[in-house]
Amino acid sequence: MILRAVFAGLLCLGVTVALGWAVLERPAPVENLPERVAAAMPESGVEHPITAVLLNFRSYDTLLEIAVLLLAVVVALALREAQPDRPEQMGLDNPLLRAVMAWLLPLMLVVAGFLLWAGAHQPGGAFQAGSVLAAAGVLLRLAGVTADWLDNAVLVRAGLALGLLTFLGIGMLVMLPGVPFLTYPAAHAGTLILVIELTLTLSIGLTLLSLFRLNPPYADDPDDARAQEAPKP
Amino acid sequence: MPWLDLLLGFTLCVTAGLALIARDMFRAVIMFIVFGLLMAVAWVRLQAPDIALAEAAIGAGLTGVLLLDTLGYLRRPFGSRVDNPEDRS
Amino acid sequence: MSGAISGYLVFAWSGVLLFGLGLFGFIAHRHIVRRLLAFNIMGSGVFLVLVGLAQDGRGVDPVPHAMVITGIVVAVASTALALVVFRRWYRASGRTDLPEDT
Amino acid sequence: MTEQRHAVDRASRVGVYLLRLGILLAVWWIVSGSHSDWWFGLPLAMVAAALSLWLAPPARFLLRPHQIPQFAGFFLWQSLLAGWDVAKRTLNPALPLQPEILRLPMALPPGAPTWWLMLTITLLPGTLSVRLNQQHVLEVHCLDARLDVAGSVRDTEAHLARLFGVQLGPTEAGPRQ
Amino acid sequence: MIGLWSLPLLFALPLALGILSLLAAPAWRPRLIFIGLPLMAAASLDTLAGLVTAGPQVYRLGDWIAPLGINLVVDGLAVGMILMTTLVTGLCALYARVYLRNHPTSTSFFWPLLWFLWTGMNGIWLAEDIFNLYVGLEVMGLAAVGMVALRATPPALAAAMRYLLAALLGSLAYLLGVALLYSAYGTLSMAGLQEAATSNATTQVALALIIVGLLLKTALFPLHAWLPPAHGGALTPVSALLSALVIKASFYILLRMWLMLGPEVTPDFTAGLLGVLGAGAVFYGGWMAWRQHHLKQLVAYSTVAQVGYLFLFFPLVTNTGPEAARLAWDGTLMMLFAHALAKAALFLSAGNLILAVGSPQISHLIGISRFRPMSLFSFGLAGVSLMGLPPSGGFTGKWLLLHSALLSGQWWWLIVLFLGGLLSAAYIFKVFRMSFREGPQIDRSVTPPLTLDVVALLLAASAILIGLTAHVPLHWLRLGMAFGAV
Amino acid sequence: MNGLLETVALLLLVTLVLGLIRIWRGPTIADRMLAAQLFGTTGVGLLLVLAELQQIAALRDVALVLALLAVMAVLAFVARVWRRHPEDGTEEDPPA
Amino acid sequence: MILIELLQALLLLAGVGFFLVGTLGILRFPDVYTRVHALTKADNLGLGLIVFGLLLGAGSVPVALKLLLVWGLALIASATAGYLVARAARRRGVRPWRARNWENG
Repeated sequence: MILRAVFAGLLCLGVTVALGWAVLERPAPVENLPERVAAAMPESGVEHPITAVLLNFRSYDTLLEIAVLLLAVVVALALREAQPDRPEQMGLDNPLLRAVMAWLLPLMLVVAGFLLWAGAHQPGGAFQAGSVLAAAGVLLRLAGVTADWLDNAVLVRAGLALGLLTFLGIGMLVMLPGVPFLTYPAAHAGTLILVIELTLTLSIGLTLLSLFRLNPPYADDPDDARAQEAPKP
Repeated sequence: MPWLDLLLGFTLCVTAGLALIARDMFRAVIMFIVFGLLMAVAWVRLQAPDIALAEAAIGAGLTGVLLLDTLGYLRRPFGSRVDNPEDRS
Repeated sequence: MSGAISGYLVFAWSGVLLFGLGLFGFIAHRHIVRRLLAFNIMGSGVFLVLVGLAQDGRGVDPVPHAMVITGIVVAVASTALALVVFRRWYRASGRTDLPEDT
Repeated sequence: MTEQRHAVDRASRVGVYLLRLGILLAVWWIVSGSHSDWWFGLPLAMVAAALSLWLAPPARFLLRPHQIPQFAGFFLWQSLLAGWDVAKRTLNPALPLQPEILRLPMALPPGAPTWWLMLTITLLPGTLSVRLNQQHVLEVHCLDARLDVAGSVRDTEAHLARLFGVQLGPTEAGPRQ
Repeated sequence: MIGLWSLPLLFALPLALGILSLLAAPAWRPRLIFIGLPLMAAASLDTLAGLVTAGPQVYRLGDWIAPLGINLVVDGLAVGMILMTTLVTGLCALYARVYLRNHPTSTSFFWPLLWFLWTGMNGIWLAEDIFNLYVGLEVMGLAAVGMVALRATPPALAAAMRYLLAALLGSLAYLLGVALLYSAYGTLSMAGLQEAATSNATTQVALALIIVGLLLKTALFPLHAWLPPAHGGALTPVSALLSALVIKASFYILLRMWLMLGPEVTPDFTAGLLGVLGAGAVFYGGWMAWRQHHLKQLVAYSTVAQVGYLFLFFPLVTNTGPEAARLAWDGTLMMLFAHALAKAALFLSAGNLILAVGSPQISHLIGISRFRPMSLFSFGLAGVSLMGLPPSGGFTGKWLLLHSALLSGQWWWLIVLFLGGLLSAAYIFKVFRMSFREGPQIDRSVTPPLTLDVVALLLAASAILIGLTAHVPLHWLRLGMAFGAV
Repeated sequence: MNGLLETVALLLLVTLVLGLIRIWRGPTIADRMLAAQLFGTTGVGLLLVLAELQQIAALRDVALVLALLAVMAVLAFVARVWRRHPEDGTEEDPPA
Repeated sequence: MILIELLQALLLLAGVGFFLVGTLGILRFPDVYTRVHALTKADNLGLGLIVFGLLLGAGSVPVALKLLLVWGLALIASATAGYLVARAARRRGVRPWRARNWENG
């Protein structure tokens, strides 16, 4: 154990020193990518450079990234089916908490929508909006609110797949005039990106939520659900 | 000198170090959540509000909850010897 | 390297240190959740290096920003997947580390 | 008969929905700033309002708008006092604390007014709501039992009663320790 | 422009099929291969036709020019890997369709994972952008981890966990290298980097990180610990896919990185060090394989050993004559292809043998030669290629490497080639000796479905065939920029 | 003005560092969680100040998101971590 | 104008002061319940003062309202969090700390 720590320490020291050396000796780059991005912005269909990079210039990366996210859920689904679980453990069913959630969650929805909408011209975008959406779902579960439609496997899977399928479909459809994959026509780029982002937001939100849900939960603590607000003897 | 950035960078390293050396799992996870929060601030200092948004929602939010949930799953007697400092003596 | 250290470079250096620390944790620890923490810290270090170095002396660059967002998504997906597998493993074996790691 | 009631219910639901929609649209306007797009905000707020209706069906209690400024003033002043109180205690080397848990029967009707009370007193000087039991008795942790905690809670209750336009129910006088 | 339609299909189609098979009912998931496989084969062949008629091409995704957008590169190496992936994955899919029938329905998630894996691999073969390669690696890596975990038994979960940790560490090291390269050169495109890169500390550290990260994912000798449990413990078709293709992906990236930057910017000893590690892998892997008692563990350790041969490439192309370098290139790729086919065949036939005797222990194979001659024949045929006996692909590869070593004066690699062959022979014959021994009568040998045997035989036969007709693929593989120096 | 804002930001960061002590010392896990909650509030304040300092309006959105999610960690803690042992009903955190 | 800036400076510094006090409170106070007091009160006042300080410099109405919204959300969040922790502590039977000279126990 100590040997292992010493070894790890030496290795990390070496790596850190090497990295420091690399940082110090770094040459100044010739290529100026930010300038290229700025020059291409008018054709991108959005006004915010990061969204342009994520969903237009380098949208192929984003496509694969969403696939990674979906993959994690697929594995979680597979493992869940391999070892069926006891009923899912919900959260804390507290009336005050519920009341707070009833106000907080619509606000979160509006903020998620705002982040999605904002992505076109200021910081924000599908991923951020999706995470807020997922957080809303997680809060809902932690507050013990059940949503029946989340138990509908077909619906959930359709929701999971929606974003990626739309993205892929649009990427293929735009090829019809004979241009490469994912080449949005400049005139419609903004609309197409918005459609992609909208579906991606829903799918990312659902994906992150599923990753939380599909962890094998433990069975309900009997003492938790029933004796919520019972007076203590 | 950018004192704010220096202090932030230093705190980032300290929280990361503490998260890694903590013997109590829960302490480590809380340190990690704090680390995520500080990362969001660091992204702000790097003029990257997009990443700060993502980090605030993910690093400080969802990852933390996932880890806490896992800790609950492990159901270990987490640290904390006493609840009341009065009883400590 | 002349003149004052820019704020960006400070974070690049922090990133280097974070990567080193995370690597240490990743190798030295056996508890899987700790190793995942270390992985995430390493990842954050890499992202800081990516953005901090690219912007040092050149100003804001949107490309590494987009790359980091992609990287964060990938890191979250990996962490979540690892936790899923870890919980199954823990439930099946009652162990929090991997078998040959003693 | 039942149909009639149903219709009334529906009307009130629509009213509540529109009210919440209005609030959420205002939030959209606040959040999205100067160049907000209503074609995006309106459908979004409609969905959010529907969600809110699903989470919290129309309640019997409605805030009275004209009472809000007065309550806000009360709240701001009291939170200033609360912060000052905690600061005094923290910075005093002797740490003058005499915590106690009190049980106070609630005079406000169950539901939204009580939730507001529980959240509010947590932010007000020296009090922290801990637990509400089925007899509608609130356990309050107070920082210093020498203060008139029950009195300030009653005061807050009165303010909330005015805010919601409800009658305070009967309670036994004073804390039941 | 070649394959305007077929090229994006190479990664878009498996992605779409992956999503569809996630949506489909479990019973329908395997059936999607009857749509997918012909289409994938057609797309791959169309790409090959395009390459042969029009030469190497660059495909600009989104119609953006390289450092701004992402380019795909279609050269001989990429198309070769695509074709091999289509062949091996297609056959493994046919195998899995039958094989998984006797497994719980939860294993039907193999199908979405398979398609995602295919997406990731084709993405990697075509990528020209170093960050895109990272994302491709993650798609492939997570899909592979998921496949290992599919069995959901404790050993499978532990193996998957270990594999995941190794893969994550490897990706991070790679990504840090990418970050350093970007900070120094401001571009992510390989062509741009090749043009701009100079020998300096940043490039060297970046390349070192990238190499170490990829070595971890390739499971080269001291970093191989995750491989045997993952490959040996997974479901049989999964083992075959992982050993045949997945570890090749990180090697492939290494190869491209080396050709792009390696010799110019790294210190001279790097290539030699990689060669020595490869030699270590050949010896250690072979020795460990010989010591195994589980059949699939034996095959998995054989992968550790065989990966070592590929790393002889680095010393043989660095600072040697053009002829030696060309031979090393041909030889390494021949070894790579032969190993992919032979290892898939070996795993599948090992799986058939295990199905037949109902036990993974090698000692339980006693007398199996009389019951399952066909499985054993495939096993042997694949073994011939692994040992490097003529007329197999393994032989051709080793022969080319041998010539290259002689030509460049690095005769000591001959010892590796020779002893490695002997060790391979030792562990292959260990299995054979057991199966031909007459022990206590076994009469309850299960007969696996014919498809399983046929698929394994096809793969094994291809491993031999590729040796006989080596000049055709080798000619195609030389097309393109990848090895322009020669 | 900028000097003032920078000082304020720096002081807020110092406050955060002080809060680390409580997280480290505990002694109960609830105390650590409370300190983390404090970090959230301070972080919101810090982000708002930085939004003014760096003149990036979007930082207020970051603060907004942080404030919206502030309750999540505590809720997860209370609902999933700080609970009784289901099997034997003993407390995980026995009062000495 | 100068008056407004002065007031702004005052509010911001007071806000930071309350944050410091809240943190000190969390460090000094003896048990979970009292620490919740420190958290909910001093901190939210601190955030409130900072918000009002920034409010004076806010250029537009939506920005000002957004600042207030953030504060309101933080208020709700910490009140809820404080209540949840206190309630959980009570349900687990954590006894409140008592001063030594408090004889009414």
